[in-house]
Amino acid sequence: MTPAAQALSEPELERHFEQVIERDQRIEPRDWMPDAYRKTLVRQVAQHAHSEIIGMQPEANWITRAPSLRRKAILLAKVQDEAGHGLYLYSATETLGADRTELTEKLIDSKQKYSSIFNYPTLNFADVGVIGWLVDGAAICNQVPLCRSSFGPYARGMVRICKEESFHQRQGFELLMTMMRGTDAQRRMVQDATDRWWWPSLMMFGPPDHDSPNTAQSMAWKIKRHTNDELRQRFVDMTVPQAEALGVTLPDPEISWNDERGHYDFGEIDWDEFKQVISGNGPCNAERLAHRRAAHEDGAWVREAAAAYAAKQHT
Amino acid sequence: MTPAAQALSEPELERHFEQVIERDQRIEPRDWMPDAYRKTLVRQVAQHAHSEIIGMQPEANWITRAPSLRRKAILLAKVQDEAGHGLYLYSATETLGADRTELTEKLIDSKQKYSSIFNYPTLNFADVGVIGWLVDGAAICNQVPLCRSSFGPYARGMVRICKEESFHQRQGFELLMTMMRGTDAQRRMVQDATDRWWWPSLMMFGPPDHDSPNTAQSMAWKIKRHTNDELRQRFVDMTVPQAEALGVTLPDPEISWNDERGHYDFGEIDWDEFKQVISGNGPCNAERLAHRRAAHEDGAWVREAAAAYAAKQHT
Amino acid sequence: ADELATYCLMLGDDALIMSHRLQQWCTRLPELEEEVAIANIALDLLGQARLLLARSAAASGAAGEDHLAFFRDEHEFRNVRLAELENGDFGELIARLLVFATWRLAVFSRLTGSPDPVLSAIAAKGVKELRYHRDYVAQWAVRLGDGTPYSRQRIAAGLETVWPYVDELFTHPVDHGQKHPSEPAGEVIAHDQHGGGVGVGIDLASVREEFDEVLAQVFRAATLQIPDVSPLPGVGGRAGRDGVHTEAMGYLLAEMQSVARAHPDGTW
Amino acid sequence: ADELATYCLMLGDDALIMSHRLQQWCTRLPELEEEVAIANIALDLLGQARLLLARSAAASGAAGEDHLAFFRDEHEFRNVRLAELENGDFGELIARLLVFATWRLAVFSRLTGSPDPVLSAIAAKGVKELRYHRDYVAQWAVRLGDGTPYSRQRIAAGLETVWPYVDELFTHPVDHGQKHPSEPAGEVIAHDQHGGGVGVGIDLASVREEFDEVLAQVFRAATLQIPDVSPLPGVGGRAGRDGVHTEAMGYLLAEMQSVARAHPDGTW
Repeated sequence: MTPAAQALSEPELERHFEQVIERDQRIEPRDWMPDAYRKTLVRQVAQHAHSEIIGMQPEANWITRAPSLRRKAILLAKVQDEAGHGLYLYSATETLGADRTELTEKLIDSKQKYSSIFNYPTLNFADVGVIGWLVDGAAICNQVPLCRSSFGPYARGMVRICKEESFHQRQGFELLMTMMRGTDAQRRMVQDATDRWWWPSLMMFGPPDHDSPNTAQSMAWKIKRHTNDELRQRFVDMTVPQAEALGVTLPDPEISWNDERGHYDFGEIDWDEFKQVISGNGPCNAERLAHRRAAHEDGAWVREAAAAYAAKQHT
Repeated sequence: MTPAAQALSEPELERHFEQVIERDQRIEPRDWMPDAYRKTLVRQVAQHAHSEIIGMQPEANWITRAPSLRRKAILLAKVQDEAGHGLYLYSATETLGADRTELTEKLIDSKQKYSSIFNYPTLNFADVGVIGWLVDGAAICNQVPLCRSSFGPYARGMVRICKEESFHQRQGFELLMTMMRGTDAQRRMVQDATDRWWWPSLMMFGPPDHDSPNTAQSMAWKIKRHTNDELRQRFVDMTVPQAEALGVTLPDPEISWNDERGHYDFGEIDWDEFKQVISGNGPCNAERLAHRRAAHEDGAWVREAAAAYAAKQHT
Repeated sequence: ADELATYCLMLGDDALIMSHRLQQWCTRLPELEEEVAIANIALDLLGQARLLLARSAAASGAAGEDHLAFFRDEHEFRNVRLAELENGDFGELIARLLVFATWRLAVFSRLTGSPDPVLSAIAAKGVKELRYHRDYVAQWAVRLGDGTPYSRQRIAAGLETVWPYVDELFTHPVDHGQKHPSEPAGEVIAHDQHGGGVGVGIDLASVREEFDEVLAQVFRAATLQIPDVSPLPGVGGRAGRDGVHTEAMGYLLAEMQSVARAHPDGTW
Repeated sequence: ADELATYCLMLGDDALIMSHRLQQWCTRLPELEEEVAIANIALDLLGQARLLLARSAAASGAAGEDHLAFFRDEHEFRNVRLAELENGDFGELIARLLVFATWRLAVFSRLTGSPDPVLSAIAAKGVKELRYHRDYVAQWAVRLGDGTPYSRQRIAAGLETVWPYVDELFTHPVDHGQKHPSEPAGEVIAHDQHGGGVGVGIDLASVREEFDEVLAQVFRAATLQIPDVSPLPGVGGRAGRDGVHTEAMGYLLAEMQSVARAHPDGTW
C-alpha cells in the first residue's frame, strides 16, 4: 500500500477501485483492492496455474513414445511451455500475497481445483494432436478475453500465454492433418481421440450459466468477460468447420447450423459426468493428484538441500 | 546324533564315516560327519541354491517380452522350476543345520558366491535359448556326477534337478533350432547370443585344475567327482557337434578335433575376466545382488506379518 | 459366433494381462514359496488365456493366439482395467488377486454350463486352478490383515487402490450383448443381441452376489473392511471391455509385444 | 564416410538415449524451475541427436533420423551405457548429468575443429548448450553435496551408481578406429583405420584429463570425493559403443519405438 493510498478512507479506496474497473484500466498488485476481489483472483489464477502443471501429465505421457523425433521435440517443448506458464502464473499469485508452496499443498490436498479436462487419459498418440486442437482451442477461447482482465499481472501473463497456446493449437491441428493423410489406422486414431475429447472439451467452459452463481460478480469485476455458455458457443462455432476440414466426425449427431441464431446448435452435455469429474471422480483424478503428490514429496529433500545451501551462503 | 553314535569315540566315528564314503554309500543328515565336511558341503549346496535363485534374474528378464505365448509359458515354467530348485537346495542345507535366512543374508552381503555365469546380461531373446543350451548344458555336466555325491539329500536332489535341467536344455536347444530356421535377423540373434555366452559357459567349471586347491579334498569326500578341467573337456566335446547341428559358429578359432587326445582342443580362457567376475566385477554382479537385496528387504514386512499371524494362531 | 469370439476374448485378455502383471513380480517376491506360487498362478492364467484366445480366433476366423496377443492394438484389447494396473507392493498384489480370483472363479463355475463345449471345458479346467488361486490369496489377505499393524495398513491400502475397478468386473461391452439391469440375472445368456445364434456366456452381473459373499467372509477373517471409495468411471461410459483402457496399458503392450513386432516374420 | 557415419551415430545415440531418460523425468521433478531446466536439456540433446543422426544417415546412405531412431535394433545402437541406465532419484540424475555434460562439452569443444564442416558446425552449436548444462548440474551437485547430510548422501550414492560407467566414455568401438593408448592424444584423428579418407573425429581418450580436472573442481566445491568403485566391464570386452548394452536398454527401446513400429507406414 502506497503512502498516498494510506491517506484515503476505505469508501474512497473502494470508489477509486471501482472507477479503475469501470474505465477498463488495470488494478496493479500494490493498489488497494477489496478482499473478495483478491481472494477470488488468487483462486482463479491458482486454478489456472494448477491446470498448467497437472495438464503436463497427460501430454508428457507420450513424449518418450512420440513416433518421430520432430514430434518428440514439439511435444517436449510444449510440455516445457506449460511448466513455464505454471511458474509465471504462480508468480502472479505471489504478487497478491499468496505462496507457491501453500498453493501446491492446496492442490495436492484437493483443496483447490484444476481444469476438469486433465482428468481424462491420453490413450493414443493422436490424443496429443486432439489436446492441441480441442483442449488448447477451448483454453484460448477462455483466455483471450482474460488478456483484458482487470488485474494487470494476470492480463499481461495471458497475452504471452495465449500467444504460445495458439502456437500449440496450430501444431496440434497440423499433427492431426498429417495423420489424416496417413494410413487408415492413423485416421482411426484421430477419430477415436476426437470421440473421447469432444464432450470433455465442452465441459471445460464450466457449468451452464443458470448454474454458475459466481459469474455475475466476476464479470462485474472484469476478471471474467463472457459467460460460460457464450464462450462454449464461440468454441463450437469455431471448431465445427475445423472438424470438417480435418475430415473427422464430432460425436454429436445434433450438431447443425442454426441460421436463425447464427450459431451451431449442439446436443446436451452430460452434466452428471461433469459434476462427477469436478468432485474428484473422473477417470484420472486420483492418478493425477497422486502423481503430483509423489513428485512434490519425492522432491522435498532436494528443496531442503537447496535451502540449507543458500542459508550457508548467507552466513 | 543318534544314541548309537553317541556311544562311539571320535576316531571310531571318523573311521565309520570314511568307510561309508569308501563304499560309495551315503552320509545322511543325522549321521556323524567331520566339521570340515559339513562346512564344505553347506557352502557347496548353498552356492548351488544361490545360483538357482540369482539365475532366475537373467531369464525372468525376458518373460514379459517372449514373442509367442508358448515360449512365454515355457520360460515362466523354467524360472519357476529354478525357484523350486532353490527351495529344495536350501532345505538340504537346513538338514545340515544351516538357516535359509542366514544364507540369504550371506548371499546379499557378498559373503557367499553363486555361479559366475549369472553376472552376464541377457540381451536378446535368443539368450534364453542359449542359456538353456550352454548354461544348462554346462550345469548338467557339473551336476550329473553329483547325483553320486556322498551326501544323501544332495545326491537325491541332484537326481531330480538334473532331470529338469535336461528338459530345460532340450527346450533351449529347440528354441535355437526354430530360430535358426527363421529369418536372417533371428539367426543373427542366435549367433550373437552364442558369441556372448560361450566363454562364460566354459568358465562355469571353475579355475583350471592347477589353480583349484580344494578339489583334492572334495574329491576324496566324494562331494566332487571329477576335476574342473575334466568336466570342461566333456562339455566342449558334447557341445561342438551340437553347434554344428545348429549352424552357429563357436567364437573360438582354435576349436578342432584332436585325434590323438580323442577330444576337441580349444583356446585359452581369459582367466583374468573370470577372476574379475568372481571377485564382484562382472558386468552384472552389482545389479544382480542389488535386485536380490531389494526383493529381500521389500519383503521383510510380509515375512514379519506371516510370523506375527502364525504366532497369534498358536496362542 | 461373434458373441462367442468376443466373450472368449474378454476372458482371455483378462487372463493374459493379469498374468503379465504377475510375471513382472518374478524374482521380486518376499519368499521363495511365493515365487513358486505366484509363477504358478501366472502360468495357469497364461494357459487359460491361450485356450480362450485360440477359441476366440477359431470362432471369429482370426489368426491364432499369438496374432491376438502380439499384433492387436490397445483399443482391441477387451480386458478389465483391474488387470492392467501397474504393480504396487505385495499388499496391492494380494488385494488385486483376491478380487480377480474370487470374481473369475464365480464366473468360471457358471461357465461350466456353457452350451459351447470348448468354453465349458476351459471353464471346468479353470475352476480347479482358480479355486487354488483364491484360497492362496485369501490366506495371505488374512495373514496381512491380521498380522502386524503395518501389514494391515498395506493390505487396506491395496484394497483401496483396486476397489474402484471392481464394478467394471460385472459389466459387458457397451456394444456387445449387454444385459439390461432389469432382466433376470444368473442364467446363461440365451439371447444374442446381434440376432444370431444361442448365447454362450453368462451375464457377468449375475455373479456379484456370490463375489460379495465370498469377500465378506474373507474380510471378516482378515478383520478388514470394504473400502469406502467410488467406482472409477470410464471415458464417456466406455472402459476396458470396450477397449478404453488406462494410461498404463500402452506401456504394458509396448513391452509385451516388442520382440514379436520387431520380428513380424519370425518363427518361435 | 564410414568413419564419419559411425562417429556421428555414437554421439547422436548418446544424446538420443540420454534425452530419453531426461524425458522420463518430466512432471516428476522437485520444483518447476527444474521442470523447465531438465526439459530444456532434454530438448537440446534431442536437437543434437537429430543433427548427428541426420549427418550419419547422409554419410552412410541410410534412411534419415527417424529410421535410425525407431527402426534399428538394440545391437545397432552405439551409445555409451551411462546414457541408458534406469533413472534413480534426483541425486542420481545430477550425478549422471554432471558426468555426461562435462565429458560431452570437452568432446564437442574439440570437435569444433573437425574437418567435416557439418560435424564442426553441430559441435559449435552444441558447445553453447552443453556449457549451460554443465554449469546447471554443477551448481546442483554443489547444493546437494554441501546442502543437508541427506542430500550429501544422495548425491554421493548417485555418483557411486554412475561412476563404473565413466571409463567407457573415453573408448571407441572395438572395430572402428580405436586408438592405441600409446599414441599421442588430444589431436583430431588424422587417420582412418579402414584406410579411406581423413579422420573426422577426435580420440575420445584425449579429453580424459580435461574431464578429470573439471570434475575435481566441482567435487572440491561440493565437498565430495571421487567414488572408489571399479569400472564396469563389457561382455567379452565389448560394451555400448559396440552395441553391447545393459538389460535396461531393451525396455527403453521397446517404449521409445512402440508407436513408430506399430505404424511402420505412418506419416507423422
